[in-house]
Amino acid sequence: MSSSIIKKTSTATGFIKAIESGSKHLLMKRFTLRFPEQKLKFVGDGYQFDPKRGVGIAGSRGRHILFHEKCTGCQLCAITCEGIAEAIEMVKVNEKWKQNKKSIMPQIDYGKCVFCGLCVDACPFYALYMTNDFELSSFTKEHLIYTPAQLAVKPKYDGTVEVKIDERGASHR
Amino acid sequence: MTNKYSESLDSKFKETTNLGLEVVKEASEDRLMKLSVGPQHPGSGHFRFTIKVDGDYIVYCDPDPGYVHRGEEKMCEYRNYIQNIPHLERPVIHDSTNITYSYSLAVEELLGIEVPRRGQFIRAIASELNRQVYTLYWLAIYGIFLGHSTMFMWPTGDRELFIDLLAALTGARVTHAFNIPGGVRNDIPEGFKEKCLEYIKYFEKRLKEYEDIFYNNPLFRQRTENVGILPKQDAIDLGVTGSVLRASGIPHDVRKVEPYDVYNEIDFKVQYMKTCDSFARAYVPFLDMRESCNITRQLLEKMPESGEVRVKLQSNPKGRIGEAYKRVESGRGALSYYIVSDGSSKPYRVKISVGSFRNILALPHLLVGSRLGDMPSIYWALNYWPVEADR
Amino acid sequence: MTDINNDINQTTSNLNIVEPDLKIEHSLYSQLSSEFKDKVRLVYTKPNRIKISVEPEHIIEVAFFLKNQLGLDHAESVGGTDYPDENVIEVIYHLNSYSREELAPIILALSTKTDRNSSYLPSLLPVFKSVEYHERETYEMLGVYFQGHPRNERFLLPEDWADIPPLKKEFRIKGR
Amino acid sequence: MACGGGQVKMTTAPKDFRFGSFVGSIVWLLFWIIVIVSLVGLPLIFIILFYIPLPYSNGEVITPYLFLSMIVDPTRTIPIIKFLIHTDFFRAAVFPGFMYAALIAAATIFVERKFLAKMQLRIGPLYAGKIEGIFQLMADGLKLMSKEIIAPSGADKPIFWTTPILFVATAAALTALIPVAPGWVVSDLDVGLLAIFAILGFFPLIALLFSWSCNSKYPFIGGLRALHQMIAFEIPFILSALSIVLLSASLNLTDIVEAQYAFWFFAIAPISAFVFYISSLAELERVPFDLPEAESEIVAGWLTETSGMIYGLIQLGTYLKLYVLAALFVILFMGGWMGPQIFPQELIPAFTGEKIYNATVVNGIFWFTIKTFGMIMLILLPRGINPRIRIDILLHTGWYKLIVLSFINMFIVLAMIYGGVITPGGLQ
Amino acid sequence: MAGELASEFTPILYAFGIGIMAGIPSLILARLLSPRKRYNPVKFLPMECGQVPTGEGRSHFMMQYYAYILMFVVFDVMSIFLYAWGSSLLSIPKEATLPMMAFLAIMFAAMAYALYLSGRKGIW
Repeated sequence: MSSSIIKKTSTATGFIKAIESGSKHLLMKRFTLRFPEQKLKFVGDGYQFDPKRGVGIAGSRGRHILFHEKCTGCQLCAITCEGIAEAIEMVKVNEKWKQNKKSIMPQIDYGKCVFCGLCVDACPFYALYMTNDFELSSFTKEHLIYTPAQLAVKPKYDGTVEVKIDERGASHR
Repeated sequence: MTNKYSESLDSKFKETTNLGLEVVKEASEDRLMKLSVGPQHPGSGHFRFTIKVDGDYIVYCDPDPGYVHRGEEKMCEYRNYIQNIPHLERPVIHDSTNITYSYSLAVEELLGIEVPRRGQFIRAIASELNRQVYTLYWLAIYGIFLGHSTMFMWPTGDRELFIDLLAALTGARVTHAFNIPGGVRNDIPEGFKEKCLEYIKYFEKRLKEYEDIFYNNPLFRQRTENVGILPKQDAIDLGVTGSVLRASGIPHDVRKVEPYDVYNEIDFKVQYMKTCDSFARAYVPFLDMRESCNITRQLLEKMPESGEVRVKLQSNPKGRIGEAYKRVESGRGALSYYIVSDGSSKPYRVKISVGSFRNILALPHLLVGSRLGDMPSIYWALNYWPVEADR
Repeated sequence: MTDINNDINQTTSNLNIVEPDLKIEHSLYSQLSSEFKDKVRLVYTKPNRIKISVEPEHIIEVAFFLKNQLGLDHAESVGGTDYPDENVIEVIYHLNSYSREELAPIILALSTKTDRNSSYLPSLLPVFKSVEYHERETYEMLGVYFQGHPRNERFLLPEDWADIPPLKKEFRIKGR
Repeated sequence: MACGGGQVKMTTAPKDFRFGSFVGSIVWLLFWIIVIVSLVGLPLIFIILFYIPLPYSNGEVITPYLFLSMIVDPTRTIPIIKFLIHTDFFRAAVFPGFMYAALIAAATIFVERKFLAKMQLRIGPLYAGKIEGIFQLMADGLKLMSKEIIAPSGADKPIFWTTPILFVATAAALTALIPVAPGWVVSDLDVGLLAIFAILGFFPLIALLFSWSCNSKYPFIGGLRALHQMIAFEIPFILSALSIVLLSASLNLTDIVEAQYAFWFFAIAPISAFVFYISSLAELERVPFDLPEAESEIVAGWLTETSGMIYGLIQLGTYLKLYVLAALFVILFMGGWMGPQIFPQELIPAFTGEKIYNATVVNGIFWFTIKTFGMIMLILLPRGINPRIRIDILLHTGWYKLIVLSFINMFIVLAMIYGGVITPGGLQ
Repeated sequence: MAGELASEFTPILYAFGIGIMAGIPSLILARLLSPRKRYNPVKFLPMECGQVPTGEGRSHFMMQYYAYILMFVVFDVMSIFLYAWGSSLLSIPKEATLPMMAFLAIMFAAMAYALYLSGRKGIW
């Protein structure tokens, strides 16, 4: 397998090739994603789970969205999270749903969440999905705790930028 | 192990330890300067090794990992088989698919389940893409360790391509939590295959540029060739693995010697070099990346068009009493899990044997006798990820 | 002992055994049992895996035999498991071979047991250089003192670790 | 129940923020500025106005009061400007000297960042300043200014504080020797070239002093490396300029430029130019010769213990040095300010008569700046494409290869002179 | 070449002074602007990669390249001698080059031997 050993070039050729390769890139497109101005386009609407088939649906794993009309307060998400991040806590809500006798719903602490999405896998009632929104930073820790009401809001995420490849190299557009 | 430095030294200053290392005795201690490399050193990572230098030569080296010890093995005993996955990938988040791969294999053996064929292919694809991500990151740091800032930026930029692919596939950019006992979490999204093929084609073009500016650069050659030679027999004795082993002339790749999942259907070559020096250790991962492109292409072609990707598990699976030892080839070499089950839903004992921990054993043997300036090129060529070694 | 510098691509592709054919594993054990009789106890054989159990006093000679006669030249991992019910700590060396290509897929698990309260085991460092750090790790994680190992000292844990070895079962994670 | 509260972006200030203390710090700052201005600035202005002899203008000696009146009438300021720009102080401080060099250094830093970023397919500074982060350097300067300076315990405090200033001052002294246009040089010495080499020799000494004063190991090794680098490259550096001295038979930099009126010495001494270029890279501690600051080996080398403005000053000195060496290359090999006359004789009629606008001088400055900048780019280039070299290879390169190369070119030049192809002092 | 006057060097001193004038105020200003918190003595320890420093910072330290330093002391002077010759090449007769060549030859031989010795790391 001597093909795996590259040929040793002479010193001058090596330098010239390196300079050529470097200066060639002065003409190529910049690759950087200018984040706050540009946002990446993600696949789908977010990570979802199909309990019947037992398979997830591809999508990015950002902040959760909670469907109040489906949540039964079964605590399966909290039990799953207990061994992983302990981010989910079941809290009392002031809402009355007929499928949710105990009136408890998950409240997620994004200071602890690792975005593994196993809580979505665990939910047997399609009540917990994940969305594309990943910009969750805040100045205080308290603001990272999302109550069930906050989780019910569908975030807006308008990422449009993708990697495009042409003869002048790859760039984010 | 002898070297140029110790040959030049008077024998009364020399001493061979019972580990086979030739170090300088206390008698000449006043010549030596003790340097601590790490944990806050730009050239160490979360890792520390104490070196003693005599002028420009390193005469003593003592690695001291443990600065990011997470106690993964202990944590595993408190969580069930599924819950273990998100935290098991933390030791090496750049290679998170591979580190959960062998865990999944071992748990599958304990649970007695078989992964559907399409699931095996998706696993292998994710594993190969993640190997690229890891190797590019490694290469970027190797570049900046040698003072080559362009080689830091290019791989980190190109790594983004594979991160995008993995994000499309798994939903997360770095910590995927994708492999799960019984298959993978979700199916391949639409348009993934075309995108993947396009990116790989572009990436193979980029690899040529890497060769021009980095691997064929005479200064890089000067700095790495004939530096830190780990002969074949030493490599075998020290039990190093992965690219370090293959750079010492032993074509050992777990994908080849003990093919798991679908790797026996893939046609690929084990890349190895016989020069045993730092250059070989730096170049073998590069060849692996190239080979990985081929493997990914074949996997995408041979993958069945449809089918199950995951076995439906019960909610809290219980392993059979017994033990399993499974290994995969990760970015740093063989990564194996030894799992003992006592019949409950939690593993009784999980032992992770990682490539980094095995490779770092070679560090004192290589560093002693080499120059201070060779330290970064030897250390990082060992394909070492400090966090992984600490587990 | 064959040299594996030759291209192994062709030879290894048919090494994947679909049907469990435990020929190599059994031959390994038969060689061991003919040499050591009942000092070596077979625990299980699985495809590509074989586990044997030896008493601590015989482990060095068994290890020498494994290395020199059978060609298992390095340890992939050394780990210990704590069994408080049986009052033993089991230390397992997972051995593998680089120098014999037909043994490359095989992992031989060499296990030995020691008392839990006074854990002393002979170090395999004279046999396998590769166990140096693994044994140090086992020492601090399980408190098994390896006689003959030059550095039974702290490796991964903090310098000021004063608790019991963390992988023993009586060490509990906080809050669990 | 609050609805949709999660979508409000929390833009509150940190908890411990108090507006009163913020205002207080500004007031405190203003107080100090006023104190310094009134104690130092005002007396300085009075000294200048009353003790420095001012020139004659329109037949009368300019008094401070007349001086103030000239601000109102622009035409009457021309003699003052003319007088001022021919003082040594102005030359040393502003035009061919410090300010000019510092401006070029600032431009170099910006260009280097953008240039490297482009080569590495990224953007570089972007947000400071509206256009492409053009005020990044200013922002960095402010940041360095407001950072705490930590002198390590056990350091030799007087040396620790003075060496950065000495570093800048030595680099500034170098700028005084560079002629940028005919007649425009601060100090036109007959031994200008030697003086430059002599002053350049101070830098490793300063690095060594600083590293010694820090009482720390990594700076110490870095300082020693700086010394070794000087040892390896000083001799080829000096010898490569020797063939130019043979060609022009002078050590005066202005004379060397004048000797190149017909052709650049680069045409005769390309090997020397190459050696000079490599050696100046080493002299500047730039990649691939940044051994004294090799971050992955010895943290930051002799700059390990620098913090805040001390680091800023050393960087300023380094870039001044970069300008000087690029300018020296231009003077020795690329004909200095020589270039086609592109500026018309009368551009600004009002100033022409007073000999402020001189077409030849402006033309020389223009070409000199262009060439110097090109040279600076050439010095920046290796940073993008080369890894760091190792110290033994460095010494080997310097002693075994570069010295021989520079001698080869010297003998070629000598043979050409004695063969009658060219005469000393250029083609005559 | 005309003799140098000491006054011709004074502009260099001006420039040097301007460098100092640029350096000192910036340090003073930085000292005024920057925070100075002295509550943590560990902060002022010399850099030792996060460890408490051991041993001396300034110590006897022998680089292996001592031979080159010795060579530098000798040959740096030689190169300056060459300058004296080179700048007066016009005014000296052609025959004066011959002794210069002889000088160079001797120096080359010496340098070659010194380089050979310095290559043998063992003796340093």
